[in-house]
Amino acid sequence: MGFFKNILPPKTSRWRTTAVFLIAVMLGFSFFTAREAEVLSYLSDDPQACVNCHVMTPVYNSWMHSSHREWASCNDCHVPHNNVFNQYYFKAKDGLYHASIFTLRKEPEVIFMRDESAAVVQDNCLRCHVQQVTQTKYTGWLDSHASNRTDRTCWSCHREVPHGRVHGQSTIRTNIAPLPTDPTMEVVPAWLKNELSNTKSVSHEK
Amino acid sequence: NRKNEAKFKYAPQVNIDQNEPRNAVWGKNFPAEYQSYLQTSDTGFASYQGGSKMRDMLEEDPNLVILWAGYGFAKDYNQGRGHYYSVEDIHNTLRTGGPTGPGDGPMPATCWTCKSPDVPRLMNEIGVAEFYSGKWADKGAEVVNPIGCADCHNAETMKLQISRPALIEAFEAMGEDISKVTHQEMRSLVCAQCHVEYYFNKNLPGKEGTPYLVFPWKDGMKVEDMEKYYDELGFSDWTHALSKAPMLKAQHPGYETYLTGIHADRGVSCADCHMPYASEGGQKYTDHHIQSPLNNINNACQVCHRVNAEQLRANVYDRQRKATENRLKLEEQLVRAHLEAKKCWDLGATEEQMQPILTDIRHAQWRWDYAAAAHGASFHSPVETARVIGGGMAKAQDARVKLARLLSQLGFNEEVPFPDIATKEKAQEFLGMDMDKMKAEKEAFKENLLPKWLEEAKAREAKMSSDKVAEASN
Amino acid sequence: NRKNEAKFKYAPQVNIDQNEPRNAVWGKNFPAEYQSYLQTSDTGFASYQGGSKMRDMLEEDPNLVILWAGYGFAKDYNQGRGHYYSVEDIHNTLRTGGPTGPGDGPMPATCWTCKSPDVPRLMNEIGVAEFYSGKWADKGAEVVNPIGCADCHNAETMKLQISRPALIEAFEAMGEDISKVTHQEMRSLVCAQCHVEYYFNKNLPGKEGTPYLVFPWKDGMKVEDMEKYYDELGFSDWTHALSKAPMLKAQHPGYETYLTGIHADRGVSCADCHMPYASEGGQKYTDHHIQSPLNNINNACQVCHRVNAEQLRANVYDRQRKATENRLKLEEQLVRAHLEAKKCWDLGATEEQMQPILTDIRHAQWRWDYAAAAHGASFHSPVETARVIGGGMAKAQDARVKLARLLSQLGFNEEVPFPDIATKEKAQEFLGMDMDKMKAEKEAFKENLLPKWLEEAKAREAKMSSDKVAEASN
Ligand code: HEC
Ligand code: HEC
Ligand code: HEC
Ligand code: HEC
Ligand code: HEC
Ligand code: HEC
Ligand code: HEC
Ligand code: HEC
Ligand code: HEC
Ligand code: HEC
Ligand code: HEC
Ligand code: HEC
Ligand code: HEC
Ligand code: HEC
Ligand SMILES: [Ca+2]
Ligand SMILES: [Ca+2]
Repeated sequence: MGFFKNILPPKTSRWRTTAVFLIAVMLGFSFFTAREAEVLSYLSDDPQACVNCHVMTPVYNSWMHSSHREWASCNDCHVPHNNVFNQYYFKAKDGLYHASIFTLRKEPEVIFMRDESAAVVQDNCLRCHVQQVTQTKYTGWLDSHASNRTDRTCWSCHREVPHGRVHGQSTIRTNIAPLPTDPTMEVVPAWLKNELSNTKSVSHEK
Repeated sequence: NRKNEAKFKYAPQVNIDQNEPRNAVWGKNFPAEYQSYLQTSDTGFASYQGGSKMRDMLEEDPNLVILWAGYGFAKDYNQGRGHYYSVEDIHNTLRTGGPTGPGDGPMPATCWTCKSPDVPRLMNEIGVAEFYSGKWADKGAEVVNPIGCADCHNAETMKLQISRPALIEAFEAMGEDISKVTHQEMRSLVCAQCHVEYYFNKNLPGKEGTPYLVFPWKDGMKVEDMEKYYDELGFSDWTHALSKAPMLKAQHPGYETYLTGIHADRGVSCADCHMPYASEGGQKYTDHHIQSPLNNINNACQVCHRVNAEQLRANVYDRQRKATENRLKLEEQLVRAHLEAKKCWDLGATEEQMQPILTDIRHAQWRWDYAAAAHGASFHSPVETARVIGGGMAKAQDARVKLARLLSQLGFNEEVPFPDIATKEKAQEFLGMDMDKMKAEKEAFKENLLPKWLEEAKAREAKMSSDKVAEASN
Repeated sequence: NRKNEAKFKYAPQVNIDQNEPRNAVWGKNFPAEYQSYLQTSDTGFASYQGGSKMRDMLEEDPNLVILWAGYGFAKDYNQGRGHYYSVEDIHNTLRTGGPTGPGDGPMPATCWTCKSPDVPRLMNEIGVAEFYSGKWADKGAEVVNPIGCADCHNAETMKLQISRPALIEAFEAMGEDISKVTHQEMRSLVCAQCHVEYYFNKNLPGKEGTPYLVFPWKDGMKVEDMEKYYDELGFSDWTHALSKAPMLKAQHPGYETYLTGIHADRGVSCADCHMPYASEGGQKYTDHHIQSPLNNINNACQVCHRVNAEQLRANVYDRQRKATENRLKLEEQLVRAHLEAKKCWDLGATEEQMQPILTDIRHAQWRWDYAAAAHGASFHSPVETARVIGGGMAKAQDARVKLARLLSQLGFNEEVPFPDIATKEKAQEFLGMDMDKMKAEKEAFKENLLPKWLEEAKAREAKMSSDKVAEASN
């Protein structure tokens, strides 16, 4: 209780009730935020975790249509892979940041990566492609070779990898993307199922 | 829960008639679009040369008064502002004069064409040629709602549609069928109903005497194509008060110049920049606050350009400044040419001597106006704009070299003095324009005739009901 | 460890000295780069206005002969081709004449500066000012290897580096430090050693009499900035044979104009388009086949622009055509101005009467040349190119209106007849140039002096050994 002693006004103060109330509100808000935005989903590596937020739908959809879909998930690019601690720390930090923005409805129409995120992505491009973008034989004896090849964001040339040319909240007509929270979709509509099972039973009868 | 917001629920509140000119009625069904539309009433933004602020172009650049000597634009010309003001501004401009009643005033009814959704309503009710007939003042009580929904939308499906015959006829003249265009093209073509060069043809077979609205695209949309079109028609908008040249006025060839730019080349439409999507709580809608995209760079540009807003703004200003620099040079050359031609007439030049010179002046100023009149062109298509200005300079040079020779021949071998036209007032005075009289007439119109128009319209609209959906679809 | 493996597997074959001018020697260590470099010898590609083909500019546009009357460029001028030909082409051009031995010929040694990696070697051996001294023929035996590795690379680290003093001095003059630039900027600055406007200053303090190579950037790189610089210096490249105007020649201000374009604005460097990555065995290397990117749209453009190659090519041609259209108009105006000025002199005009006119001509043609001389500019920076051409037209108009008045005053009030200059030959004949003599002198040079130079060089290089690494790092 030492902790509360330090942050709460003395029992005698009129402020104490107010402060207790405010702390309760703050905690409540945090839980709300966390739940509302499914912050825990950040700890998953499943891209579907990202589309929990509809603001991630455009980037999800563009990724879905890119050649990287088969090779790299969101976290392969957007989360550091240099060590495990950093990976989860970054995820949690980002998750909370995105969640608060989302809950506050402060997301801009067109989202840009922050500088730290850009650095993470650049590292990840290299993680997979370093053999292709540098010449193995030169890295051995030309000191600046690797930095010459990597000191510029890859997407300044590969402008459409992987999210395409057009960015922004409204770049897709509908907000339809599979949400992990959605019940499994009905692949065969009920009327058709009915129809088919009827036919089946009919043919059986024959 | 915010996720549910994303599920679009559309429950129409009212049944809308295609001839419904009142935007507020449409707004009941489409509140997000209507609310954003209403923002075109904002006049708070000014950029280097545009924005929603009222900008007196004659004050900012008094050369224009001389270039348009003898024509309405020398009286009053402002940089356009939001669609919300389309009717108010045509009431206020000195160009429409101070009519005292039907049949009075300098302008034809055709002037209303691009100012209101009352126009398709009226055309529907009385016929197209009938709409174009008569004076501007004749239809003042009919046209009162500012540009809005019925100008661009089908009331039943909300699909984009063309409400103005001139555009459809222009496509026909080019041998194209406007009903075959793509949806993406429609996102520009609705604008091309108005943001285009036009003229009034009084000699259309079967419609002689009616100033029929025509877009001069039959031979193409380039500056040379339209010039050829007008030359072959022997058309001129007015005769210049100083040089007596048979002049052409280019009116905002916005769509035509846009088509020559890189954005059109890559399929970017007017609406992409001037009506970008916005979202509110996961609900996407088209931002109907049509305005300078520089007041909305995040949505309008950064969707495609991943660079910071200040850099994009600088790109735009840079192109505009470069166009302005040479445009102003061309203006000075043209002002001088008009003055020099006047001097020739004063010294007794003959029609025959003047004719080739006046043709050069006509062609030079046509190029200048084509490049200047669409305020967006220096960004929409900076390279074409520069090409056209260069072409104008070459014509102006032809004119002025000939003028120098003719002046010498007439005994005047020196520079024609340049008058003091440092302000709009000085330039108008130089031309002997009686501005006080025009302003007084305008005031009288606003006190006497205008209130009557508005009252009459109010009474008419009160009789139009907007059916509640519940009642209609019982 | 793969890195060590790589080190072991790919040891350099030879030790390269910084002053090694022979590209083949560098090629032993860097075969992919060298092989692609060798392809600059290909002359099979022609685009609308560029490509690696030999194109006789005077033949394609005989106006040029008149514009450069009295100057070397009126003798012979080709559109540049691959770096592989830099030495061969300067041997062949009639501009360098037919020297018979040291001290002979029209050109100074400074002309070698941008033609070979022998240049940094020589500067290193004898000193910069000493390199610039004397006649072009004096150093013919020293400069024999075409543009190559040592021009752009540090031999030990292969880092990009600046080998030409003029660029470093130009940065100093602007108050900037070239050693502080980023790696990305270096990818353009290595080109800016040569693809820039320059002049020979014979009055540098301490170096009087030496035609020292200077880039006129002290007041900025815009056309107006450099003009001011030259005007204040009272510099002129030559006096025009017809008009007697003190002329400026703009030489390929490629880097300067590129900087004003959108690609530079977005950080795209020369190497991005002219030396895009290629891959070999799944690994990227820099394509050293420097050429028109239109011969390699796939790698040069499409990594950034995901539109089809034909559309990109059309974008480039469209900008080039629009620039050409107005450039040709300006050329005609300038040709006329020169002819009209000559007529004035013929009719007895005084220096005082001519002086303002000649200044206008100087400034107009300077603008024309600035826009025309860098063959890439109409794509690299189409808006600036158009602005500059427009500025030139305005100056030409000033000149020609004054000329018309002066001609009348001198009793000649009509159009000065335009000579038949439909071909290069006719234009040169009109100027009374003895082309046969020049060609004969060139042939004599190629038969007598040139073989001696090449022999001497061969003997010298035979003595230079290229150390095998194994031996060197024993
Ligand atoms: C192959 C690497 C890669 C993968 C996989 C990837 N991204 Fe990205 N992401 C990038 C790059 C590169 C950018 C920067 C794009 C730019 O600025 O042009 C970016 C930008 C973003 C942005 C900023 C908004 C924008 O439009 O630029 C968001 C949000 C984002 N990614 C989310 C995701 C999500 C969610 C996924 C998975 C569904 C994902 N990314 C998969 C590389 C990747
Ligand atoms: C709680 C909703 C939500 C979820 C879930 C979510 N995001 Fe975001 N994300 C946002 C919002 C809101 C922003 C805009 C932040 C801003 O620009 O102010 C954003 C921005 C970003 C950005 C650009 C800003 C930056 O941090 O550089 C990236 C990259 C990104 N998200 C990646 C991801 C990835 C990868 C996942 C899945 C692991 C994910 N997001 C899941 C809401 C979410
Ligand atoms: C997890 C590994 C991984 C990461 C991270 C990654 N890539 Fe890739 N990338 C691949 C693989 C595997 C392929 C081959 C895909 C194929 O052939 O379809 C590929 C293909 C490519 C290609 C060629 C095909 C195309 O789509 O154009 C480019 C270019 C590319 N990547 C660039 C990038 C860039 C830029 C980044 C960082 C923003 C990045 N990659 C991040 C694994 C990755
Ligand atoms: C690529 C984006 C883009 C496209 C496409 C585009 N515009 Fe513009 N437009 C601009 C910009 C930027 C300006 C300059 C605004 C300023 O100066 O403040 C502008 C200016 C204008 C202006 C003057 C604005 C003012 O402030 O008064 C009008 C009118 C206009 N455009 C109409 C159109 C029409 C009509 C089309 C299609 C035919 C179109 N635009 C296509 C970006 C665009
Ligand atoms: C083909 C459509 C069209 C026709 C016909 C038309 N206008 Fe316009 N008008 C426009 C457009 C588009 C603008 C906005 C121009 C801009 O970008 O500034 C405009 C702007 C205006 C303005 C506000 C700016 C200013 O110039 O002061 C007035 C007033 C105006 N028009 C009056 C008239 C009059 C009077 C006529 C008849 C002679 C007329 N219009 C005919 C399309 C048209
Ligand atoms: C019915 C005719 C009409 C149509 C359709 C039309 N405009 Fe306009 N537009 C005008 C007129 C008239 C004005 C000037 C209003 C004024 O100044 O009073 C104007 C003004 C503008 C302005 C200047 C606004 C400002 O704040 O300065 C822009 C931008 C513009 N229009 C773009 C568009 C675009 C984009 C479209 C199509 C999506 C379009 N317009 C459709 C007639 C029209
Ligand atoms: C100057 C032309 C113009 C005017 C005026 C106009 N709209 Fe639109 N509207 C558009 C365009 C362009 C779109 C985008 C259509 C598309 O791409 O499908 C649009 C889309 C819409 C949509 C479809 C949903 C959306 O937001 O994309 C609705 C609903 C709508 N408008 C309602 C209205 C209402 C209500 C008004 C009057 C207050 C109005 N519009 C006035 C041009 C216009
Ligand atoms: C829908 C996509 C889209 C939108 C929206 C858009 N652009 Fe572009 N822009 C392009 C494309 C595509 C190009 C051609 C070059 C390329 O392929 O990247 C381009 C080219 C440009 C250029 C270079 C052309 C030139 O004149 O030098 C500038 C500058 C530019 N855009 C600025 C803007 C500005 C400012 C806005 C907002 C008012 C804007 N763009 C909106 C797609 C777009
Ligand atoms: C965005 C791509 C791009 C950049 C950056 C660029 N260029 Fe170019 N360059 C071109 C294109 C395209 C042409 C036109 C080729 C043609 O006409 O065949 C060209 C033409 C040229 C030419 C004439 C080619 C010929 O065929 O003779 C030269 C020389 C040149 N560029 C040098 C440079 C230099 C030096 C730089 C940097 C200062 C530079 N370029 C930057 C694309 C580029
Ligand atoms: C500052 C560097 C520089 C200097 C100094 C220089 N040049 Fe060049 N030279 C170039 C460049 C760059 C080109 C390629 C021009 C192009 O794009 O076509 C060139 C091209 C040439 C060509 C081939 C095309 C043609 O014009 O026929 C010749 C020959 C030539 N130069 C001769 C000379 C002579 C003679 C001199 C001395 C008066 C000289 N150069 C001084 C840089 C230079
Ligand atoms: C040492 C001087 C020098 C340097 C450094 C230099 N150039 Fe050149 N460049 C020339 C000369 C000289 C020519 C003309 C050669 C000829 O015509 O014989 C030329 C020709 C060219 C051409 C025309 C090729 C063709 O096929 O028509 C291009 C393109 C070009 N250079 C681009 C570049 C680029 C890009 C760089 C930097 C990466 C560069 N140059 C660096 C001197 C140089
Ligand atoms: C006109 C300038 C120029 C000339 C000449 C030149 N290079 Fe390069 N070279 C470059 C540029 C620019 C790069 C890219 C450097 C970077 O971005 O780090 C480069 C890169 C290289 C690299 C690094 C690996 C790679 O492929 O990116 C090697 C090795 C190389 N050059 C070898 C040579 C050799 C060998 C020659 C002579 C045959 C030569 N260069 C001539 C400009 C030049
Ligand atoms: C200066 C422009 C530029 C930059 C920066 C750049 N690339 Fe590339 N990249 C290219 C070009 C051009 C190619 C096409 C080479 C080819 O196919 O021959 C390419 C090809 C590739 C390929 C496909 C290689 C193959 O073998 O097919 C991959 C993967 C790639 N780049 C990844 C990257 C990554 C990762 C980065 C960041 C370190 C990067 N690129 C930075 C221009 C660039
Ligand atoms: C490293 C990336 C890169 C390369 C390589 C590149 N571009 Fe661009 N280009 C851009 C950017 C960035 C813009 C500015 C517009 C934008 O933001 O998309 C642009 C703009 C343009 C424009 C519009 C500008 C104008 O003048 O209207 C054209 C056309 C264009 N590029 C053609 C080309 C061609 C052709 C090539 C190859 C010779 C090329 N580009 C190479 C990145 C590149
Ligand atoms: Ca405006
Ligand atoms: Ca060439």
